[in-house]
Amino acid sequence: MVQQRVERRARVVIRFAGDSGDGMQLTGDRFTAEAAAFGNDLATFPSFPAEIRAPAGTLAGVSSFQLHFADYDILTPGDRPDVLVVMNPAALKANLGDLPRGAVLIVNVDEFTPRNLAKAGYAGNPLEDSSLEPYTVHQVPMAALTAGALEPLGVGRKDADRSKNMFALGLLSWMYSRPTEETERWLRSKFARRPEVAEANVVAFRTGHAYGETTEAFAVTYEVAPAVLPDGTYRQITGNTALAYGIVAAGRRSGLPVFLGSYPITPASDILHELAGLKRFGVTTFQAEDEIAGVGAAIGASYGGALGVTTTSGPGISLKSEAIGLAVMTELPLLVVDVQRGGPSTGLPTKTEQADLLQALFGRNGEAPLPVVAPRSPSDAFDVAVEAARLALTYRTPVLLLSDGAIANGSEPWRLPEEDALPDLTVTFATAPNGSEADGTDGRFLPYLRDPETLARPWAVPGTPGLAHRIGGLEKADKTGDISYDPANHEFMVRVRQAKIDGIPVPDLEVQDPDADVLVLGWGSTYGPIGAAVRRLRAAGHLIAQAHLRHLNPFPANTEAVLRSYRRVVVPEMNLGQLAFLLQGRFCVPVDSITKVSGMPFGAAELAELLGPYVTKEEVPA
Amino acid sequence: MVQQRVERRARVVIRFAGDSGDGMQLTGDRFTAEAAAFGNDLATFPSFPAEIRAPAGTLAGVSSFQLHFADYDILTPGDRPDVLVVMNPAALKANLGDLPRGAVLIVNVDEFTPRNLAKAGYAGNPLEDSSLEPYTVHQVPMAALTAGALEPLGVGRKDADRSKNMFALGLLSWMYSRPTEETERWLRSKFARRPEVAEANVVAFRTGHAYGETTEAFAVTYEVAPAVLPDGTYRQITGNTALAYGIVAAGRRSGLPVFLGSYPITPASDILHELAGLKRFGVTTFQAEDEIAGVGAAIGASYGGALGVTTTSGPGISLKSEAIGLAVMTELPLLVVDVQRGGPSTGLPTKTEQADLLQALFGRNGEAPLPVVAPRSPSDAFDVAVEAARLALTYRTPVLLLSDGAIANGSEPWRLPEEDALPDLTVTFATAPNGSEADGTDGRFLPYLRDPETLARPWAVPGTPGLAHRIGGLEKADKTGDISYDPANHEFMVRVRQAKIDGIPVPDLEVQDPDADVLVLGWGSTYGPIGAAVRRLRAAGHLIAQAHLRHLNPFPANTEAVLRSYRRVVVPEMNLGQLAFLLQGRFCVPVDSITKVSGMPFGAAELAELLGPYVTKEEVPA
Amino acid sequence: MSAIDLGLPTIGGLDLIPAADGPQKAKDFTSDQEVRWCPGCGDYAVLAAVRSFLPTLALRRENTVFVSGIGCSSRFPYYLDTYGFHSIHGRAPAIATGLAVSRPDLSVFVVTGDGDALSIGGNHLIHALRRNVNLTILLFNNRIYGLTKGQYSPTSEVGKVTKSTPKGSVDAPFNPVSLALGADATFVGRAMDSDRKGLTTVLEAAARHRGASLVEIYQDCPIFNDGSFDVLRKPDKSESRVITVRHGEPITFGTEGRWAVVRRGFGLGVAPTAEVAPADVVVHDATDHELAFALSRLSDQGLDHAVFGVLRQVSRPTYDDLAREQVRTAVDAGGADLRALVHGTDTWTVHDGTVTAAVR
Amino acid sequence: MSAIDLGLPTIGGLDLIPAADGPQKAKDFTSDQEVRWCPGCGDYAVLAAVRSFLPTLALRRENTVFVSGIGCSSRFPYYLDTYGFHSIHGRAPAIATGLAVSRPDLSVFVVTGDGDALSIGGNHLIHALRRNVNLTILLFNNRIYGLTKGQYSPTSEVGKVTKSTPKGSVDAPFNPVSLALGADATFVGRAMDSDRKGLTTVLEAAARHRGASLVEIYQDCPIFNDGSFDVLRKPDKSESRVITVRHGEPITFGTEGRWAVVRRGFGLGVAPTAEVAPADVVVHDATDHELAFALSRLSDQGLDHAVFGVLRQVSRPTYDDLAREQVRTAVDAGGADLRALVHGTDTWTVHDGTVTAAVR
Ligand SMILES: Cc1ncc(C[n+]2csc(CCOP(=O)(O)OP(=O)(O)O)c2C)c(N)n1
Ligand SMILES: Cc1ncc(C[n+]2csc(CCOP(=O)(O)OP(=O)(O)O)c2C)c(N)n1
Ligand code: SF4
Ligand code: SF4
Ligand SMILES: [Mg+2]
Ligand SMILES: [Mg+2]
Repeated sequence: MVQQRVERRARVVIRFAGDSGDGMQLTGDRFTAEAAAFGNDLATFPSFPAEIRAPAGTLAGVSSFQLHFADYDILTPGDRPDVLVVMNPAALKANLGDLPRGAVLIVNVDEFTPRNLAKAGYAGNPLEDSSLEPYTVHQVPMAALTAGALEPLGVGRKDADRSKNMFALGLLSWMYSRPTEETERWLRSKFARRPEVAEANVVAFRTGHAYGETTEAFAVTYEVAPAVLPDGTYRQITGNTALAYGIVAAGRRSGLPVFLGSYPITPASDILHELAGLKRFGVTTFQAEDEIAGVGAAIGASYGGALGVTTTSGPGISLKSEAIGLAVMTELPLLVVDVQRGGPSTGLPTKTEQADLLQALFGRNGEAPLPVVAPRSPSDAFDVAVEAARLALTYRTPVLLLSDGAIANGSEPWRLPEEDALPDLTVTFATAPNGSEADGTDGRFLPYLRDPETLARPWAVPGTPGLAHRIGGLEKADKTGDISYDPANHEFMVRVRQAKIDGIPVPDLEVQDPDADVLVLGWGSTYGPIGAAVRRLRAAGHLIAQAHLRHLNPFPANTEAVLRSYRRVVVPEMNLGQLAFLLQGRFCVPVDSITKVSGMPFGAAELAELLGPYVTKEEVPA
Repeated sequence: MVQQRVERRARVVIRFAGDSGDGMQLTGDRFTAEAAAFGNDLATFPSFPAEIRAPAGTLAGVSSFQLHFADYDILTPGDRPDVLVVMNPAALKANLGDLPRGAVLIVNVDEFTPRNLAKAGYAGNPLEDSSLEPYTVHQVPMAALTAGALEPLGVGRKDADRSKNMFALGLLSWMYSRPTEETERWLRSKFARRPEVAEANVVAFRTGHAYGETTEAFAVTYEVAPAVLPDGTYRQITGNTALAYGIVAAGRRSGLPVFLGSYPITPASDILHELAGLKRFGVTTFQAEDEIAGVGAAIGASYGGALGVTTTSGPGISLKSEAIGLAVMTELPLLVVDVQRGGPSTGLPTKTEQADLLQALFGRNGEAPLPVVAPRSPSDAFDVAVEAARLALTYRTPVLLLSDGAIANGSEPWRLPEEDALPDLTVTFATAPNGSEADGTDGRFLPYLRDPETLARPWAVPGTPGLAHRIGGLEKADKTGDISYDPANHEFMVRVRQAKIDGIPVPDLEVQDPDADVLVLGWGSTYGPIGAAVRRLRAAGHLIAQAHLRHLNPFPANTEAVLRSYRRVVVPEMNLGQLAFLLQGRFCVPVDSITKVSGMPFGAAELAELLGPYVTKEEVPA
Repeated sequence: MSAIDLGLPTIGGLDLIPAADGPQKAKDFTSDQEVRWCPGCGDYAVLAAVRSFLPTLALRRENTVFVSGIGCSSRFPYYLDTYGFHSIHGRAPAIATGLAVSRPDLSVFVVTGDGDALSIGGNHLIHALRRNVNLTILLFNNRIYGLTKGQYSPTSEVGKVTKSTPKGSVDAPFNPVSLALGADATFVGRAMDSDRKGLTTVLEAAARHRGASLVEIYQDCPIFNDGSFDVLRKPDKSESRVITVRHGEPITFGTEGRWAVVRRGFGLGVAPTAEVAPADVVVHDATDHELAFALSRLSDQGLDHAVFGVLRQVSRPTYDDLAREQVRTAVDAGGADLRALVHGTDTWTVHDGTVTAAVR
Repeated sequence: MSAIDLGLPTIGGLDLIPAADGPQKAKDFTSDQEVRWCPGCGDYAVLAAVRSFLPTLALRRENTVFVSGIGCSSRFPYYLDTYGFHSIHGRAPAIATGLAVSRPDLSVFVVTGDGDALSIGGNHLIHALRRNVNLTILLFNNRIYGLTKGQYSPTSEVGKVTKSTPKGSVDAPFNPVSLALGADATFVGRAMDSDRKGLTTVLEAAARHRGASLVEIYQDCPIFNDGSFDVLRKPDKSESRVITVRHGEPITFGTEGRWAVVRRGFGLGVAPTAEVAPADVVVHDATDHELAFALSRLSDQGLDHAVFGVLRQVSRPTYDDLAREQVRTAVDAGGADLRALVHGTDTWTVHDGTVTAAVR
């Protein structure tokens, strides 16, 4: 055995890249689980190709998984990989641009055949020219080594090929001194019903590990110590799963059955999938014929006293907008989840974006206000789902929750909440009349008599004796809820619906302010990149304040005051400046926009650079 | 015959009110035609009850028609009637609140039976108590007089009852010294196929006229001289009809067949009805199964080289939003008409509102910019329809035209355009390749190669040899239009689509400025009320500037400069302040909002009062 | 009492719904809202029939819900003193599905029009039928858009002159019964607004049917489509046209059963009963899908014949029963431990800077 | 050449479309785009069949348009060197309707999936069929949502375990052929992705049919619903299941016509041909609506039998022909005078302050 050097690292970014069929997501997920179990802080960024599996070996078919893990708390999946593992030429071509000089490149050479090189659009073989000189390249015949190791088991070459991702995982596990037992246990349980497959994968994994240990190719291994995170119990979680759990928790804490009406759409479908498996929590999932039926059924369920939920992505919100307006008018609780993706139209289904903010606020006919909230990270999606449900139930209103592709599929450690620490969402249904008849006798039910504090109307569910009433989408008369064409009533009702939403008390915007005169303000999944960029700037000696909005409508009461207390407010967004526009429109305070609409999140370095001119008081682009 | 006094009046506001079955709209329309033919300037405001005919005699069933006519150019249908004609107690009850002291009230007493009074919710008979003292009341047994006059013709009481509206028309025609021959001719031609009905109506009309002339009840008749309008030929027109004609004209001027895909909805349906009758102009109307199919078919027709149009109201826009996004992405010309009504949800279908502005701008997933235009008055709808079609055809983009209920059903004199004076909308389809192959050979067609000036892409219609290509809703590669998941391409395309719309040259905002430091800025149908209010304020010696936006996106290039040149900018709107928000969001210039959301237009006096504090530099409501 | 005893499993459409405490009257189901249809509108007759048939179901009034879309007919819920939801155009079946799935203790009716159900709402309708959600759907077919003042609808006859088709419509109408049968509806019936008895019989069978029942109701709109069904009402014309079917009975109609329905190839035809051997008279079997389809084809847009009664009624598991069953089974199996869910399989604990992996 | 000569009026589906200048090959219809389906996807076979059948229509290539929705199958247009529109989910029939109505000189194909056509797009589909718009609709039925990675669809069999139905789906699927027949489709056919000959025959008849033709194509999705139609492919299993119908021919199937289709009440059944009197073997008549419906019921979700071929083909005026005819008649009648339109009947003229009424 060769004597290797062990180096300590504070943080590492690894990217696995290969063909869609190469199992890169699985490999990345498993490495993430290892890092999590080891106690590192981490953040991940899976990147899928278009929805359809492209022909093997082509650029369009490349799938990758990036993992950032560290011995301290980190905020993003990392900008550029320290280590890139590529399973074929297309993966190399698609990812090389992101690799910084000096990085480690591990290449599965077996796939670098003339045919595959051509498919990836290479004229020559990059392994044979000088193009990879800036990197530390390890050429590993992963396929051949795996096949060799599996031959004794009687596994044919084709089947062996399917395990080469475990070879890669074994090699990387060795490089980063990860414990291996858990992965072997996991493989055996994953393929419990096909032990020969489990065995083959375990062997491939061990082979990769042994390859690192025994060859002289790798002079150094690394250690990334566990991160010292706040006390608590942690797990790794993706945004879609956290969101689904948040919905389950909201059902629990409210005591209401959860009804999800949904239609599959990338990247929201996994929430449906997740909840479909949680029937034991009293969750009903209804895969509707379309988005309109999905939200319609959720409204029907809410009307019946359930927590009605509908999940979708941008195009689905467009379709649901009329029905959401109905929920505004009928003042029924409804949780609407939009996992934003690249737009407009069908756009870029597998890419991330934040361009549905203004649609969330204004995408309905007439004055149809509703609360809008957004999680900042995968684990935050849990809390925000609970908060959205709380708003919906308390104020009897549809609530729009804006997640996005980066949150949905990204993962990070989550400090687990205790159930008792979650807010109590208990709802009181109306059970008795609340008004009197014209002749003064008691016993009349007024479905639009409002709670003086919340302005919420009573929720009287069918089956309640004495409270039978009718609701609908035509303008309602104050208190009685009858149809009303009276101008003064309409004026009143439009304003009261607006006042109900505007009056929702929202926690103050908290600012992290090291005496700065520039504020960077964000919302949603830019939290990580903004935080990381701000750290860099502060590390470089600049003063910059940071705040992040969870509530986009209504804004926290101190928002305007916060905005006005800075010389400059800069809003980085993955759109053309929607929050900036919204802030200016509401408060008439000038706001600077930093925008990116490429389907990819901001990188920390990229954003630090873009923010630089503001803090250095250089001439800032107008 | 009694000797009556004749007084000259500059302007008169008459309101006819009765049960939905009483023919008030017809009566009003005919009086309007008389006023128009006489040369008065005029504006009308029909007010329908809810869509369903309510039980006869109830408040919900009251239908009214208000007409403002004058010897000078007027701007609104008038705030409060000088003369109110009521056909039953419900009509009195529903309209009395609008009547100023001293006004004339003409009552069809025959309907003031205990039963009808009860139906209208009157405890006693208002004709018998003092409640009508502030008015000059004329109690006329219209039904009985009509029946009496028709008895010799052998017309029964019930049939006679149907003609009592013509009695009212006759009486009013006499009061305002209108010529009568034309109305008689019109009645005979309208009922050409049922001469006995024509005769009955003519007799009723004459009876009403004679009643005025012969009884002593009416001491005064009035004359309203013809208005001195600019030279030209005029007709009276409603907004929906003008809009339909504008679409026909756009078809003519572009040389393209017009294809309307639409689904009926109040108050937009009449545009469909109107165009369905204009097939001779090469107009195809397709009543689709829903709004989505309506816009979908219009997109299909545009793709095939027609001028695709879709018409609807607010809830329909909500439903169409996904498909409009497709037109944004595929960059196809499309004219989308939204005749706004009271919202949210089903709202108040027969009432007017301007609350879809932000939906028009932002109601789509992703960054999906498109031009938005709005007519200011019924006749202006013609020009704005032509302009919207011009934008759609020139820039290959969907265009949203925001009309509203007041414009749609209101009418005014229209100075007729000459066809030659209309803009030339000739379109050039692509007929030849515009690019070269990768290998340099010519003959490739690039469907997303843009015109450097307009940034519009070529419009190559199926059937053109050599230009076969594919378009769709996924992000397109620059120039080739192939599907592209490339981040840099997406970034570029999002920005170029925005730049295309932002770069549309729009005529400068014109300001009528008598040296003022306050600007009142409006859009859409508030033009009339704003103009009338401004006149009042100026008449009272105040200085106030006025401007009106036809283009809501992009704004005229001088908008910001205009806004910044006033101490205060006030925006009156029939919503909760959407244009004000938009202006602040875009330009970060503080704007004051005056809002009304009652389903009714601003009155001139009401608005003058609301504007008052701004011009008098009093303390203004914050 | 169900109109047809098919010897089906005993779970009925209303079995899970609490029974009324005592007898009810039509008046009990009458709300305080003024009824607002045009004079002579067929909707009045249907309303009266529904108000008087609801008490016969003997359910607690508050456990009855009427969900409607938009249209004249969709105002229906306001006039009943039950729970009601006047929703948006075409979406009532979707909303009612969510309600029915989450609330087995409610009797859920859907009220819709030919435009609401078959134009904008066509997809939700066929999916509700296919899924067999426990809903009773009343489709008011006046062959016109009433509320929007008279455009043709997907059931209007070809050539119909309306506001939107001044030269006559050119699209072939749906046959709603055929469409429902094509969508695998388990209950399809038809009735006439003015035929209180026939309407009540079909409505009752529909309400008691477990699963989605579609009842097409021919309804007159005297304002925009006056007399559209007159040939089926006026005795001189209707007697050779109106065919009423009853499960298990030979299909004859007209005065003293003058006409009989007979087979014609794979379809059906009509012949004078006197000229037909009794064995050749078709006997109605509501469980026979192909027969029901053939019967639906007897009715055409010209109304030469129109088949009334329960055309099809079969038993098939309902979506809502099965969906609830899955949830109930899962709940009963236990394990709904939020803490366990949230923790998942791989956790680690940080305590004073020390990390302990806890993997299950 | 149409597969069935029904002696119908001679206007064919393609009659108004310019003919190609010379012979064409499959290659001519192949675009420069890389085909991106999973290895083994049934879509490849259909693409190959379409590329090679298009030249037989002998139309100018640029006068052919493929409009699709969203789904794996809806990528189809990219791979053909014709005009193509990859639109939004479920709306292709609506978009194609607008195109077909305004452009009689185009051959318009719609490509859609079971989710695209029958879930979100169900309403547009049935309306296109009812209206009989001149479209050829290829419905790729893989009984799964492929593009979104494996949720059940409205054609999935009950109990199907998918990502969204971990305990099995509980909704009864549509029978797409029954649904189309219920919607009064004038042409309904079915074929199998892998059966090049059968597929070509049905596609060609569909393209030549004037009006809306729906072709359901059973298509394998090896990734999310592998082998779903294997029982109809594997000779040992398929022989008692695959029933191919041809207009005017007795319906027998299996090796040497071992099985025959016979009447069973109002429906159909299968019997060993040897045990059936030749006169009792049902003869296919594509013009018989009730027979087509009965045939559609022979195919069930379990695939015990599946009927292929042209199940129905009848002639009925198309929406687009009639709509264009109305416009043409109006245009030909003249009077399209914009000035006259704008002026209307009542105008007045102002000249130097003097008003003259000019009423026509
Ligand atoms: C989204 C939407 N589109 C259109 C309308 C307008 N609209 C209301 S009811 C209706 C059709 C009514 O016809 P039908 O369903 O037959 O009911 P009827 O009035 O005849 O009873 C239409 C088009 C609407 N309210 N909402
Ligand atoms: C409005 C909208 N809703 C949902 C989606 C997501 N989506 C795309 S394709 C599809 C279903 C695909 O199934 P199918 O039509 O059977 O086509 P296949 O992929 O199986 O060929 C769905 C749900 C979308 N793109 N747009
Ligand atoms: S318009 Fe027709 S359907 Fe509507 S209420 Fe009047 S009569 Fe009835
Ligand atoms: S997912 Fe299925 S249908 Fe889609 S391309 Fe792959 S194999 Fe074909
Ligand atoms: Mg109707
Ligand atoms: Mg599919």
